[in-house]
Amino acid sequence: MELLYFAWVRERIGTGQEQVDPPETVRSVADLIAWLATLSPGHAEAMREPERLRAAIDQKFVPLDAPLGAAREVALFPPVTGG
Amino acid sequence: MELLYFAWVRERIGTGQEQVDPPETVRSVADLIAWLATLSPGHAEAMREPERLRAAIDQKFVPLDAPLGAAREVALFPPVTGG
Amino acid sequence: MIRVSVDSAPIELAVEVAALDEPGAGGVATFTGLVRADDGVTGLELEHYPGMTEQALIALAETATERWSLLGVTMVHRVGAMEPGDRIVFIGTVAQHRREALDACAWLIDRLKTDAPFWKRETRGETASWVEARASDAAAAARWDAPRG
Amino acid sequence: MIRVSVDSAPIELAVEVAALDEPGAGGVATFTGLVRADDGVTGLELEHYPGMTEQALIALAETATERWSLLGVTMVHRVGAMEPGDRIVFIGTVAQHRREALDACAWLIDRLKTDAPFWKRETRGETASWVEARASDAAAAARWDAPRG
Repeated sequence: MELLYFAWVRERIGTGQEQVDPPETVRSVADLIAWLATLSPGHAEAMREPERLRAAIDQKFVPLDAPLGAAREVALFPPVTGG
Repeated sequence: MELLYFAWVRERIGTGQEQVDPPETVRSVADLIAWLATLSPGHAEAMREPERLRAAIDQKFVPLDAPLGAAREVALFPPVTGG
Repeated sequence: MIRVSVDSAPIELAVEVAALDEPGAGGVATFTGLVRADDGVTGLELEHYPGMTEQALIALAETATERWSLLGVTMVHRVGAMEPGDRIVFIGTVAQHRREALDACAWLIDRLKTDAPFWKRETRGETASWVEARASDAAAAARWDAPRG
Repeated sequence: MIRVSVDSAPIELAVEVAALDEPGAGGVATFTGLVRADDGVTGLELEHYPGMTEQALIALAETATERWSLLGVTMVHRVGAMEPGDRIVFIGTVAQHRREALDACAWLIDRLKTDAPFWKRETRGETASWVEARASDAAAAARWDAPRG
């Protein structure tokens, strides 16, 4: 599964992109966030407040309780601030 | 008193501007319209349907029952259609 | 800054838009009205009331500036003979925030339609006819006076 | 015609506005968002999600085209490093009638704020901070879904 990070999520983790292979128990975006928090201090810091995170699966916004399903690309980021 | 006419009012009367000296009984814009209708066939045609006319006194829109007061310039025209 | 112009020369969008630069601006909204070619219209003639027209546009620009705290307003209206595709009117508003610029721009074009002394005559081939005022324009201008939802 | 662009080059208003020419158009509305210099901001950096951004803008443009029968839509968003006064975003809509162009333009900028993956980082001298999303933007986007008055 390819993960993308943007804005302060990217900065805290220290990379904008990584490949991960989460265990089968990781079924939703929220599960993924909780699992990622265990990977490194940077990941833990980025995932510390899930309510401040937003997600997209295969380039579509999804709620955090969305199932990962057959997701190829999952992105995690703060609420958007364009325009 | 200087009168200005625009659009089809101007066309029917045959001029865009004229000086008039209405009698003292002409006190409102509506009075003026009724009086103008007696001046010529062109005036009569232009003033035939007062409800289709709009007016300005000294370059401010006024309702047809507005008093002429010390008006220097009175304009008669159809509803505006700019923009 | 308020800028008002009534002119028979074509409206140059790039010039008008560039003139909207104001320090502190966060949003710029514009509206451009064009002569439509539909209904078989081949030409349009715009008549106006010199002197009163400029006053009416300035009054609208001043009211909008106050109501929406605008940093700048431009109102340009073309008069005389035009062809389908030509620009008739250009409105530009500048504000700190987008909502003020957008609302003021929409208000100005709605009110210009009912409050400024312009008259349109359309040509269709050999026939010319004065355009009738539309009730929908009066309604569009009036809705700004209604209580906001 | 729908035109969407996400680019680090400055937004050229004259070019964007000229590209909005569409046969049959009666009204063109535009909105331009600028980097404000207030609050001591000295620079702005725009990050985005390449691929998803363009998809999100195209989806918004298509929805607006259908809802307001638009003849044309342009959405241009700048990314990368900017300075106060620079243009961040340009929205242009073309319709037969003014109301459609104006409403669609306002809707597009409201929805772009909540539906497109951009993130702003402001610089104030030596300090940089990510801009927090504002509840007012979510409210502005949501008001379009409410029943109309």
